[in-house]
Amino acid sequence: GSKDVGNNNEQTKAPVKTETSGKDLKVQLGPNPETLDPALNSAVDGGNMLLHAFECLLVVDEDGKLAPGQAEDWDISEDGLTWTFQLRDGLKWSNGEVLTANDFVYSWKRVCDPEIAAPYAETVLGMVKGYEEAIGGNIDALAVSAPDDKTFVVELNSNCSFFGSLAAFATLSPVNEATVTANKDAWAVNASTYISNGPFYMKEWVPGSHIIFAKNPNFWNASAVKLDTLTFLLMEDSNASYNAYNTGEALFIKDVPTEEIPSLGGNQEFHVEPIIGTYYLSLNNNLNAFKDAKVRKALSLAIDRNYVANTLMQGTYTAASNFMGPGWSDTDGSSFITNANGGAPYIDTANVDANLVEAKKLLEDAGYKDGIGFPVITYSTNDSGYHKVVAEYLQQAWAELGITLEVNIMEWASFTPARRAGEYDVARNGWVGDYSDPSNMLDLLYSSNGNNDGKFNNAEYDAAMNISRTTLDLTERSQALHKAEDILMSEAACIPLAYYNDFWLQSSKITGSWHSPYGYWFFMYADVTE
Amino acid sequence: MKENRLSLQLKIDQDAFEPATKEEKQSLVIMRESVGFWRDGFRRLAKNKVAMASIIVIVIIMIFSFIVPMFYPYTYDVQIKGANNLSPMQYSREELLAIDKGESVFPHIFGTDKLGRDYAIRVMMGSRISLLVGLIATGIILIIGSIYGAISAYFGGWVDLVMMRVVDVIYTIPDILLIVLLSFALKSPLENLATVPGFQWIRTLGINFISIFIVFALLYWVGMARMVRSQILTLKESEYVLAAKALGAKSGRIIRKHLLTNCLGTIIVTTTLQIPSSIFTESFLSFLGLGVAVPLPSLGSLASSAINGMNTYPYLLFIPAVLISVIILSFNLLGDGLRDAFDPRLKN
Amino acid sequence: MSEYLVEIKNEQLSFFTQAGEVKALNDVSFHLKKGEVLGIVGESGSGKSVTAYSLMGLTAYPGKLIGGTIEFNGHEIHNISEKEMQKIRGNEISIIFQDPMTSLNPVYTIGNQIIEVIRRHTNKKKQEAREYAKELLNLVGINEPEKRLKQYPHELSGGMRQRVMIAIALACEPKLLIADEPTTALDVTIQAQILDLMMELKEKLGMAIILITHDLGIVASMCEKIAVMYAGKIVEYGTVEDIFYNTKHEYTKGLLRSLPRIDMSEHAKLIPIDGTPIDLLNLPNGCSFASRCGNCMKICLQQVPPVTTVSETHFATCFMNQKKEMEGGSKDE
Amino acid sequence: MLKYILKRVILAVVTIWGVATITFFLMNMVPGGPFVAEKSISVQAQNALNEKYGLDKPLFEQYITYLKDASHFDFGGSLKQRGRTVTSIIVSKFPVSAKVGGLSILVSLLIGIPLGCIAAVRRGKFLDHFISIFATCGIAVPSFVICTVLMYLLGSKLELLPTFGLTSWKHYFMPVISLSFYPTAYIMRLMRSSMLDVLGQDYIRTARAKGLPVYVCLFKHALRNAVLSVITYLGPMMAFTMTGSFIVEKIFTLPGLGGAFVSSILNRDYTLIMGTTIFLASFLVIMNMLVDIIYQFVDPRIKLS
Amino acid sequence: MNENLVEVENLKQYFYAGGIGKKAKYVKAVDDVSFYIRKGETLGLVGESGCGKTTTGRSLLRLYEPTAGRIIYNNTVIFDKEKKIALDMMPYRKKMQVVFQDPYASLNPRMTVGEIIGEPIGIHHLIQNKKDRQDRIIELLNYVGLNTEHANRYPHEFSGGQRQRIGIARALAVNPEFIVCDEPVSALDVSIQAQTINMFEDLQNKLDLTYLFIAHDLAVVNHISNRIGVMYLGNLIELGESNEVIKHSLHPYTKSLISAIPIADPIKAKASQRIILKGDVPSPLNPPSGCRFCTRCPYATEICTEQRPKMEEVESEHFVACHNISACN
Ligand SMILES: Nc1ncnc2c1ncn2[C@@H]1O[C@H](COP(=O)(O)OP(=O)(O)OP(=O)(O)O)[C@@H](O)[C@H]1O
Ligand SMILES: Nc1ncnc2c1ncn2[C@@H]1O[C@H](COP(=O)(O)OP(=O)(O)OP(=O)(O)O)[C@@H](O)[C@H]1O
Ligand SMILES: [Mg+2]
Ligand SMILES: [Mg+2]
Repeated sequence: GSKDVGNNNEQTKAPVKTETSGKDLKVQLGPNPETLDPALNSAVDGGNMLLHAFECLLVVDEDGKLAPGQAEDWDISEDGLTWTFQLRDGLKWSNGEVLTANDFVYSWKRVCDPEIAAPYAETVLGMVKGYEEAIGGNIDALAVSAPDDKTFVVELNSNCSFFGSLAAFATLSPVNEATVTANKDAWAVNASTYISNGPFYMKEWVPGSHIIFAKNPNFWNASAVKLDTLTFLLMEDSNASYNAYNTGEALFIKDVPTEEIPSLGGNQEFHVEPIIGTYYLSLNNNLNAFKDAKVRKALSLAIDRNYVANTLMQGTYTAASNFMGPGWSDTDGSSFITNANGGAPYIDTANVDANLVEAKKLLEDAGYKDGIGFPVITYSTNDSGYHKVVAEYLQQAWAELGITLEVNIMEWASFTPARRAGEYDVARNGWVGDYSDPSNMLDLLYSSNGNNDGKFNNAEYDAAMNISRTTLDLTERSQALHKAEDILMSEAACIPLAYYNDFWLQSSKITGSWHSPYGYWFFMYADVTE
Repeated sequence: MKENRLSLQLKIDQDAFEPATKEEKQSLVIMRESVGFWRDGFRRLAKNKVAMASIIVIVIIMIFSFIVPMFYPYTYDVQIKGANNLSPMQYSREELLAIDKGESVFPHIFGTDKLGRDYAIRVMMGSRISLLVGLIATGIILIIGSIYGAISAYFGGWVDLVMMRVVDVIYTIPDILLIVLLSFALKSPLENLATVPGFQWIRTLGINFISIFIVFALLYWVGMARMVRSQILTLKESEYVLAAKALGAKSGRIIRKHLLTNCLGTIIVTTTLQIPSSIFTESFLSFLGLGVAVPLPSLGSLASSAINGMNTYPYLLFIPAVLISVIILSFNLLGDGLRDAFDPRLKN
Repeated sequence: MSEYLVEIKNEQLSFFTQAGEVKALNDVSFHLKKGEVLGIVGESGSGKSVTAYSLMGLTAYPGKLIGGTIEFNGHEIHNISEKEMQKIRGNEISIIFQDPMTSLNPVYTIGNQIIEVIRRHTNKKKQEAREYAKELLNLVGINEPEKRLKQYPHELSGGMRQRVMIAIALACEPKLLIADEPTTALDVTIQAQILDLMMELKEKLGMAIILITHDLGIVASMCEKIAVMYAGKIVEYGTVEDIFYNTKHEYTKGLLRSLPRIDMSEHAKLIPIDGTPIDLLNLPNGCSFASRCGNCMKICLQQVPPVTTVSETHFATCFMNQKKEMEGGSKDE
Repeated sequence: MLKYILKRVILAVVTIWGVATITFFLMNMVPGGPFVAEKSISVQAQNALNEKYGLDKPLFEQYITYLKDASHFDFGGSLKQRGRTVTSIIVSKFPVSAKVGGLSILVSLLIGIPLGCIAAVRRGKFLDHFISIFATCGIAVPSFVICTVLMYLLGSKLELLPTFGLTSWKHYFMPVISLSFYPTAYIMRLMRSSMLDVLGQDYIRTARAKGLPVYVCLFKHALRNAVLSVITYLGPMMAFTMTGSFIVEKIFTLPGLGGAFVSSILNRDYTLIMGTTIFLASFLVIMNMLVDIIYQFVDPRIKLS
Repeated sequence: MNENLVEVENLKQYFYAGGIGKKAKYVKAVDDVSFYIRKGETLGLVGESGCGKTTTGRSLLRLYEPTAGRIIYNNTVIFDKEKKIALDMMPYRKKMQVVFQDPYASLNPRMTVGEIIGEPIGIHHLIQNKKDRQDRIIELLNYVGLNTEHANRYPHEFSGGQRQRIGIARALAVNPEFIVCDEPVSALDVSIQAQTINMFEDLQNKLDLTYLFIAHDLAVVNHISNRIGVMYLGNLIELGESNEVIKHSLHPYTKSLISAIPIADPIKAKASQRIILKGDVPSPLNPPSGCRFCTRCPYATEICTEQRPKMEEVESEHFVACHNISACN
């Protein structure tokens, strides 16, 4: 087997001395964020940094549950359409100014401002009354209001059981009107104008190098913040971050070089935790060969998911038997996956040989015995992480069906639009949930959804999804959602491959931090012990 | 004194003072063996130990990348389940069982990669691809660059000014931009072409692979063109060119027969030095994910994908990296040797 | 010790090139008194320059002295250390090269290059050296020396540059001036100016000169002694009169016959020397000139002709002398 | 002189205009755009952004607008890093690349020139072979290999040097070493061959015949002439080295221009692509011009006209 | 008696040397030169380096496009700037040929001697048959005293004299009537010069050639030419029968030129009185106004600096351009 490189030895070496006095935690969460404007951010890395600079109305706590944030308390009306948030006393901005409910009104409306063009506007505010009008330019139409300085009211169009999660979403962080209007877009790039309300404020941002966040003394819970500074190292290369970790220059790194993972097995500092998301393959349903569900199913069954997840992806993913993985919550708060398909997995991932036999039979039924007559198909993907390895595996796996697969490695910026435009046969795809409601992911295959890259179009599926949107009955909603997944899986509308996990290296010196299944790390109450 | 010497002389046969015949005189004039430019150069090259060693290295690498794979028990694209990430000379569990049963299993000399493919054969195929890229791309560069440079220099004046501006612009345009564009712009025409009977090979090589050549062809000839131009600018002033003009030779003939042939020495050297830089560029493209199509490996793509596992599997990086360096080094040294052998200035 | 300023005995020098040993000098001997002007003429590649450079200890890279001795002013050049030699060069022996276009460093001013040599060999201060440099330029007939000192070589004409070279060579009033084809690259009228200047300066400074050229006309008017070289050998050596009026070597004779002369009124056909110059890589056993000699004899093909002393000052290496002697007995005496 | 510079400037502007034009149209031909994301943004947002940055106008109109703005040195704001202007990005990143690159060039000159000279003077001897082989190796090893090996050995294994950033003098070592490898080797080779060339010139023979000591011949007469060829190479070399290397910056996490340029292309950050391209092109052109002017001072034969 | 084969009238050849518009500078390499060459004769052209001898020869062959003037070949005007006549030179390339000064630079080092000599045959499609072509090449080699085995060798294997022969053979390949010999012997060793000069003479007799023989060595020119032209700074200053020009030269420049030639005879050399000119040849970029020689002329008067002297026939067939002929003589 592979040799143990001896990370333990390395960790005992003295870390490189840092010149900052006080407690500093250096972490690597990703490369330079494109923006740190809450409204503009759409990246997980950026969201993660925002979590530390801003605090929303609600927050996600250590157990993944919603907890009071800037709002001390919140109320939902009977019909579920009016949400009232009660702010804490004495809230302040990092520059000492007082923060009121009006700041939230301003910030939320700003998200709808077409001038701002916030990418997440629809996701987080689409259900709020007046959203359509607001996004058209009349932002004051958005039904958010501040009856007094400490009360913030939102009116919804329809019942939205998960609106609480959205209220904790970084996009809806409050921003300081004075500094934003004074500096326009540029407010978010200079530490001096970057006024925030969270546990930390920005002290320095050297693009491409590092961001230093310092403890915000004006934060309501500042006493619980133990770090003096939190530094984000903006490394792009996973080797660089790995080296920084090994030399002690970083105590936490998110980008672990994938090839090094086997040697990290059994290392206490190497963590793998699930997040809500699935790695799947989109099949271009407009392609004649893919019109037959049998073909799609055959392709799906020919894949050894355990091999992919455990061997090729080195256990950083989990083999997917369903489309909706663990972590999604059913309407009653229980786990969606345990209720799916009567509790049984849709695909028996353990039974590889039987699956392959079935796949061959399905393909034969579809008229392509041993793949004869099946056109050469192309698999499109960009080259990062395990994408290329998966592609090469698929070539081999589908070759067993007699299907020739060509791999088209594309550059990321071209890949995404090509996939969206349907210019592919089979494409790598994936989704990480923004919140744990299953609709967040099942919507992907709704015929008119913008992210429906496979152009899957099934009337029954759409009907089920429509029910889930309108009904106020939680059981009915749950049934509709499960029915949708049933259809999706039996039709093999797409091919789920593996569930996402987050994996990272974290020094045991860090205490009090946690990781959420949405892919975020929380360091605000963390401490570094020597 | 004088008497003495004379008396010595007098002892010599009187016949010695007979006039010598023409033939006898002519026998003294030994003309050296005729050596053409090429023979002369290659002879000098043969004496250059470093250059000869590089040739040998290149030949060995060529054998390993073009001939050995034909007999090798593994192929570059077959993934052996269970044999993932083997270290050099290690066997997988199944293979060990087979050995126990008395079957002979060819060892994985360089181990296997993540997908369970034999790394040795991948490295061989990788060198094949890299060499092919180097050689073909250089060929294209050679043709375009030398013709462009020659025309620009020969006609001079406005033609030269405009043509050199174009070179300047191409030289200053960032390559990556063009590479990204071209690999896309070329995709669909090439795909269409690949369906035409007789052009199926395009698919086998991969469309990326073909577009790499076209990218090279459009981008990297400028260096060659500049070099040829400067050479021809001086050559065209030489009297034999004027002599050819006086004989009535047309421009085309002068460029072909007199100018380009006299640049050949420099062109060969530049070409030899261009091969490594093409290989180098291909590895950079692989670094950006724009290299050859999987599962075909190139040395560049092998090395760049191994960089991520440097601490755990250093040999996956070092084998292709060392091979790239050795290939580049050999071609460079060969280029140096060729320059020494063919540079007219060193001629005595 | 010696009455001679320069005395070269049996010098043998070869260049060890890739193609083989180039025997550039084969047994060269001559001597030169103080204040004398010696002309060395001969074919291209016959070793004129190599002889001169070896005298200065400046033999080029693959060249090596194999045999013989070179004495300058009573010192054996070979025994002098490089340091000592550097003091002699430019000071006691100076040289003017053939090509004034390439012999001056293009990136330094004329002044810089003259002053450099003055300061190297004298104790003059910078300012004094500058004044002296101006004097020198005046001496070699360059007007406006102040301005010229600040100019770069490429700003001067060929004749002017050659004058600068002469100024550099004369800076330390050397005992011996070697002029290696000093006018070949120049026009006739400029050549006349330069030669005139050299003679004038020689009278003034009383140095010995070795004048290397392949123009018999130049040696005829300038030199007292002449050495004719062919294929790395001195084939004839004598006073001007000896060489021109009492020629004892077939090559010299051929050379004199073959030249068109402006003073010849009759339009007679030229009598050329046949054949091509010799290849020093493959020296024949016998006389090197044999293959081109009109009077070549069988013995010439087999044996190297001995040195025949015609008179005190006149030597030649040609079997024709022996033949004559055999036929006419001691007529010459 | 002034006239010459004017002429060169005009030619340079033409070249840069050509580069800008080609880049502009090429960039717009490449599939993808600045606002693509894994999760699609709403149509309204997309339209709003396009309108905000004028991307909804016909391409030619965009081109004219861009040229107009660019002629006032207004290169717009980055499309991706909203809130930052292209100028501010270049201004903040270029110094990093320039510092590392400049140091590398200094190092390569300081090592390359003397070693090249030594090799030439000791031609055919052991030292010559040694230096020549070293120089060829320097050219042969790809920079990503050098970087990773340095990182692995000095940074990770021996922990002698910090592995990222540029906060102290120690941080400069690895990037500078990696960056100067190639130019050093190249200069060495260049210097060796031109020195050999110069040493065979007549004026060196003259210098020796003047009785000058060997070191004066070498350092005064030969070196200055031999260095000329290095100077010609210096222009493009400075331009390429000082504008940053993508690989080195990525591996050592340096916030330099090379990385910014590559990522601007990969991100389709149109304004930043244009800005950096024009900057790189101008820098190259200016460096070449500068070198030509310097050349004139070193070599009096060259008259700029 | 003799018909004129070549006539050159008011030939000017300026080379652009930078500057724009009114400030444009030109090297006036050849400035208003007229002469004629009779069929079968040799006209020698002498002068100092850079005086425009080569340029005259090349413009005459239209290897450069003349700035002004008229060229007549065998009674056909092949070029006339004013009348805008510029005939296609292709047919004339077969009749007018050139031999260059530098035997090293004028042969393509990558071609064998056979290929070099065969090139004009190919260009003009003179011989189609391969065998005949080979025979012709051998014939040409024999003309110039080389032998068959030399055909497969490369120029660098030959000595200077032999190379010059190859150059001549190439020129002869098209059976020319007229050859411009541009200093064909000045790069050769003295011992070889006589061979080459003799060969030129032999070939002239054998093939009935007409030569324009350029050299800066007056002795050589005198030996080979019927008539001599002396050039100074782009102007022809004296033209006449060889003996006339050498023995009874009229122009002060010609005189000093002749006197400056070293004589290979110690007694005569010491007896001769040299006229040594002062100063250098001015640059052709800004030649002196008036007589070009006035800056160095010992007899220069005011008129010389102001007015350019015209060529005048002072004696029969002896032309001189000088204001003060009487004073000089
Ligand atoms: N550096 C060198 N390497 C090899 N051979 C050399 C070298 N220098 C001179 N020779 C050879 O030595 C011989 C004599 O050369 P030298 O320069 O003395 O001739 P020369 O008589 O001065 O001729 P020229 O009249 O052309 O100057 C020549 O055959 C030449 O090939
Ligand atoms: N192609 C050209 N472009 C510019 N100037 C030229 C060109 N050819 C010749 N000249 C210039 O024209 C003048 C006459 O040159 P030409 O070669 O005709 O002189 P020449 O008499 O043949 O000299 P030489 O004896 O050195 O061969 C010179 O000043 C030369 O610099
Ligand atoms: Mg010589
Ligand atoms: Mg000429």
